[in-house]
Amino acid sequence: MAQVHFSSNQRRLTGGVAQVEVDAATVRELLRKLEEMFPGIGAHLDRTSATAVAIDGDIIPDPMYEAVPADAEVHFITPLAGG
Amino acid sequence: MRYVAPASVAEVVALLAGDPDARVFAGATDLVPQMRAGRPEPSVAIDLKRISRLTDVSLTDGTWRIGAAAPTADLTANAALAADLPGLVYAGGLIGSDQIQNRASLGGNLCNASPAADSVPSLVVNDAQAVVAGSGGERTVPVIDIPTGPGRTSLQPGEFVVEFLIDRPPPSTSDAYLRLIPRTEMDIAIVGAAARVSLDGDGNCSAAAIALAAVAPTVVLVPAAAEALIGHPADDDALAAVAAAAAEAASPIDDKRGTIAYRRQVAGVLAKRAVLEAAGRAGNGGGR
Amino acid sequence: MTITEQRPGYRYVGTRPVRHDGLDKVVGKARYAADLVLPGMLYGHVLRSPHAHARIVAIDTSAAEAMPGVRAVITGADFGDLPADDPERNMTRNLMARDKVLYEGHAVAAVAATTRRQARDAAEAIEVTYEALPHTLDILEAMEPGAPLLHEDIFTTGLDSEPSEPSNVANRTCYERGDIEQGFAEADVVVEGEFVTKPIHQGYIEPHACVADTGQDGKTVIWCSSQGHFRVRSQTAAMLGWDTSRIKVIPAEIGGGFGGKTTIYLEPLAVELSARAGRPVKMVMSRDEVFRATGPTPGSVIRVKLGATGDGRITAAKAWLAYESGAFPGVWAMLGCMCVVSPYNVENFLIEGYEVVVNKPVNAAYRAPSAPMAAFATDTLVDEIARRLDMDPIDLRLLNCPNKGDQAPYGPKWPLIGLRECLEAIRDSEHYRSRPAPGHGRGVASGFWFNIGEASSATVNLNENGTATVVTGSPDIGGSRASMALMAAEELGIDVHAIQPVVGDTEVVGFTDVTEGSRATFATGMAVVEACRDLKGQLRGRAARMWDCDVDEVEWADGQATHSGGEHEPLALADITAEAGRTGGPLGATASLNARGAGPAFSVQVTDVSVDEETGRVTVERYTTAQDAGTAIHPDYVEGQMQGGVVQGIGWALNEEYIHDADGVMENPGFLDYRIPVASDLPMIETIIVEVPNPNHPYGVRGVGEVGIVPPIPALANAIHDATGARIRELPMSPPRVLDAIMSGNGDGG
Amino acid sequence: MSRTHVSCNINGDDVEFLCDAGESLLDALRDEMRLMGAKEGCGTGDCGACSIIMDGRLQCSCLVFAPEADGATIVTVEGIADGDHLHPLQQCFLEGAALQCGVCTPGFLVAAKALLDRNPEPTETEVRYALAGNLCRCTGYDKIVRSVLAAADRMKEEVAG
Repeated sequence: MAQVHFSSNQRRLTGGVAQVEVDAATVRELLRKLEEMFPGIGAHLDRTSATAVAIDGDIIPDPMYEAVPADAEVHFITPLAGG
Repeated sequence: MRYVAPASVAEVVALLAGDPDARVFAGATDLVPQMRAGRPEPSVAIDLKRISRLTDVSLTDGTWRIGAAAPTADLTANAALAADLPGLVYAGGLIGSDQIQNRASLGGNLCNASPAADSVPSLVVNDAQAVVAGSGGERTVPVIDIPTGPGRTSLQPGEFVVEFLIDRPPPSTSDAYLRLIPRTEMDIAIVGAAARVSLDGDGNCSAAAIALAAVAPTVVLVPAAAEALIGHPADDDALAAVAAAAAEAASPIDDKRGTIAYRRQVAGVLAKRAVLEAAGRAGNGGGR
Repeated sequence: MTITEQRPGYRYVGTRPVRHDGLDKVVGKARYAADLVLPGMLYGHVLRSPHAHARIVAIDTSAAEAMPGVRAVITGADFGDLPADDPERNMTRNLMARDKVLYEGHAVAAVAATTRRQARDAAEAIEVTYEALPHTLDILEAMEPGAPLLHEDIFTTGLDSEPSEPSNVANRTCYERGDIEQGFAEADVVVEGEFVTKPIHQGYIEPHACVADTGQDGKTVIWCSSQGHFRVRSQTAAMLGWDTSRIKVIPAEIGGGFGGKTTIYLEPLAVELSARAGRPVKMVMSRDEVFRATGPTPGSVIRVKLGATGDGRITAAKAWLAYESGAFPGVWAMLGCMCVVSPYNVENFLIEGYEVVVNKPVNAAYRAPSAPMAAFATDTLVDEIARRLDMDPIDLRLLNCPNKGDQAPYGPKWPLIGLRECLEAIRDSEHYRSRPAPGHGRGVASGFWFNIGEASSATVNLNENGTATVVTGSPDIGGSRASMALMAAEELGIDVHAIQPVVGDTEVVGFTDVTEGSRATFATGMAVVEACRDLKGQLRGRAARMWDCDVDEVEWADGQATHSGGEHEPLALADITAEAGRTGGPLGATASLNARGAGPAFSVQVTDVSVDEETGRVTVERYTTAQDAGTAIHPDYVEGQMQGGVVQGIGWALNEEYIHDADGVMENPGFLDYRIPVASDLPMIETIIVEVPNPNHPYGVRGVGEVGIVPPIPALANAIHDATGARIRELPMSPPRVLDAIMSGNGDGG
Repeated sequence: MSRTHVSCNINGDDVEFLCDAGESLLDALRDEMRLMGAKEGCGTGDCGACSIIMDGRLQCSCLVFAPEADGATIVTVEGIADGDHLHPLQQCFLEGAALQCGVCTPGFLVAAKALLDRNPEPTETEVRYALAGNLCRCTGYDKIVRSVLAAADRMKEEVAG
């Protein structure tokens, strides 16, 4: 089960829930299951231009098809820019 | 725009007389940036650098003659001039980079009429005279009378500065110039201060002149600072009086480079330090 | 000096060869975009808004079109408008105003003519009728209800309830953990302050430039100065409404970027002018245009409050950050939130950030974007805690230093990071162990930057003489070609100068993201290594054919094939390439990848300053920087990145700032009054390369390009405080501001 | 408007070109002579990227009106090397990694040459002040200053040797 953590902004869509466990093989599946749990969050997180995923600390932009290892720690974060 | 490089003062006079939009230049270090910023081009740009009288630096009969178009690098390289007028030469060496100093001139620095011009306070404290040529012939004017406001001078249409005359300073006399800029180079002075000090045998100031840059529409001579000094050694009390007089004489503006309060404060500090430096050199005999 | 943690010995990696592109650059032959001349080429010129905010009522180009030499005139009406949700919409509206101008310098029209002068004169002859609108320049004022609105369609996101009215606040970001009240309750020392910074320009010496040649076949070729030519292609296509396959972008040498050349300004205009004129068009910005119309990094207002126990453990952090993004919103406040306390383990924090639009040029990335302002606040206050507790500032930072597995404030757990090693490197440095000279003040600060991976491609071709050509898609802004060659040399076992590293155009190399986020040597280097490893497999196969043996009997090491049974004399790479035609044809390999596992970067710096207490002038007397490079592939250029970042930070700290007058007109759009550091302002910048290898890169590389700019501002502020007792919380720390702080006795709070 | 005819010597070659009177020498070098080594970084004499040596004087070619060059002897970065033999400054810049993006490099090399021509043994401080008119945003100047000092040493050895 992946441990999914929500930031303060995201918690407004989870009714204040900070962390859930989800069984999902890919980020796409994870988003689908999160949407079932917290209607509306899928659209919020699915905007790939607005959200990247950190899986076990590795920040991945545009992560839709990314595999989610069992017991992974997942954070949805701002995609980074750099100079 | 046309470009001409006359070989004589007379040719320049004739060119200027026939065309109010003609303009003389030496290094163009102000002219080119002004043109790029959108100022109208002159009809004719008259290059003064091919007239030897305008670029020569010489000492004759106790008077230095400095061509108005001589690059300030030539002043820095002139050891005899630097010994006599170290403050003026140092000021010339502060104008921009080495690249700029190979073009910029005292004449340009004066006639561009920036209140922040680095060399002007030093010309003023050394009582420099400008030889001005025009269709009526040549006249000699104290440098302090030339700038009348930012970008404005007392030169009449058709006139230009040919050279500067500065008497060699007497013994036990020297000058100094200091400026405050945020970086170490390449900036316009937030404040500048020039001092010239003569010492008598007892180490008291027998004559003094203090002038400030960038604290008023034109260079400011501060007689009160000189008076505070004369008859005293350059000690803490006298220097404090100099600083107070300089701050008092400053009537600066707030702008992108500094505030009124800052400029007043620093005018005093720099005046004090310039006096100290000039007096130190004068105490070592000045340039002689 | 290099401090190395458990890294293997390498033959080429870590050496300092002369860079491959160096010779052209020292003899004046390197070709930058402005150096290109094509037959029949026209010159383009942009007309820019004199107003900070105005409605465009009408544009009359007829007089300009009738002028001598003019071949094309374009305005915003000549480009399609993108849908509101298109991510490139704001970019297109920045390149050419529609309806409204949003800042002084906003492009309104452009002209192509036979000479530069004709183009400029014609642009000035375009008559634009404006209706001036109230403008807003100040970040806090712009956040107020009733402030002049830049956009009718910005409704703040991230608030607890959806706002009903538009505003200048694009979004609110929040990061929260633990119990902040409890955290402050546990604290014995609480410090807080408000920190203010101005917009800062990247200040690359080469102005933006491009040449576009649009043919009758409807295709165009663009030569340009950019950190990412694939993005130039996609953004140009977006603005023109073209398919990307019509656009070929050839990267010229780039004269500095630092983030400022990660987006575009001129290219679609040049393409459109070229299409209309049927001739190539060159566009080169003046320095004035660079300042007025290209992206600075945001100004900011940041309020931070920190609590710590008596033994120095930070128990709570509260941060409020507002970043001004210029005329269109960016991601700057979000990035600031993610960086503001990251060099510290803090159990309880509340961080909120606001992205605010104002009537100034649209911001672009600048070297570790948003982190330096945040570090200014936090690391100044950490210094204050150290003084209150009479603790060594390095010891305090070591006590609160995150390690692998600790949770970063922005969410994920830290991978292997080198902050502790950087702190120890400074603590143990000769600089830190020696006392400051009399009258000098000393300051310390640390900084964090993420570093990023993204997509990269590389093709490596072996030539018949045993040399190699390495083609990548990463524009080289600081010596990355030499690093690519070093990694290829290490893999293939041939001399680094037998390798020619090349930056390929959009049609010769696979897609590669922008050179940004300190990613080129990390990510593109990874692609180079992968292609080289593919080639090594091929080389073993060819050797097996030459020896008529099983490929499993061939080993590859030190640039040659050896037979495991010892039955054949080893074959050097050149022996195999010479026979390539007979053993299966040319040898080449390509790798394209999304680079994962960029290693976070940390830097710790110490500086000594002297302050003229009568004038407020600060002199940087000594400076030492330690930075975790993972592995330094080419130490010269790692040091160069470290030193360059530090000096940019020094300029930002002491003298640089955008100055606007009350009408929103920039007052210092030139290098005379926008004061970047000159050589005589500085001491040598001593470097300590710390190497804590990144386990996710074949050679342990972390990016080194950005983090060096983060610590200088607080390091200098702390040093000025040490020298004078004055705490400065507003930039720049220019002589007037420093003198004011000294004279008004601004010390530590409390 | 008729154009001005200019004859001068650039990097040892006697050349002629036509220019507008108000054109900068920098533009003339680049547009008329196709010598692209000198760069425009500011156009106002503040950055030094366009540095040249004209009649022995280091100048910003952006501040020189092209007609001023008539009769002059000009050295640009393209003329610093002795044929295929690099100037010690060029060699030391390469070996000392004194360049990153390279766009300021021509100006630095020309300015450093002017310095060493007049002062063969400069101190670090003298190098820093002599190069203050040349802006570099990449390097922080450290490796540039070291490379100029190294070149001075090397030139001294060459003279001694």
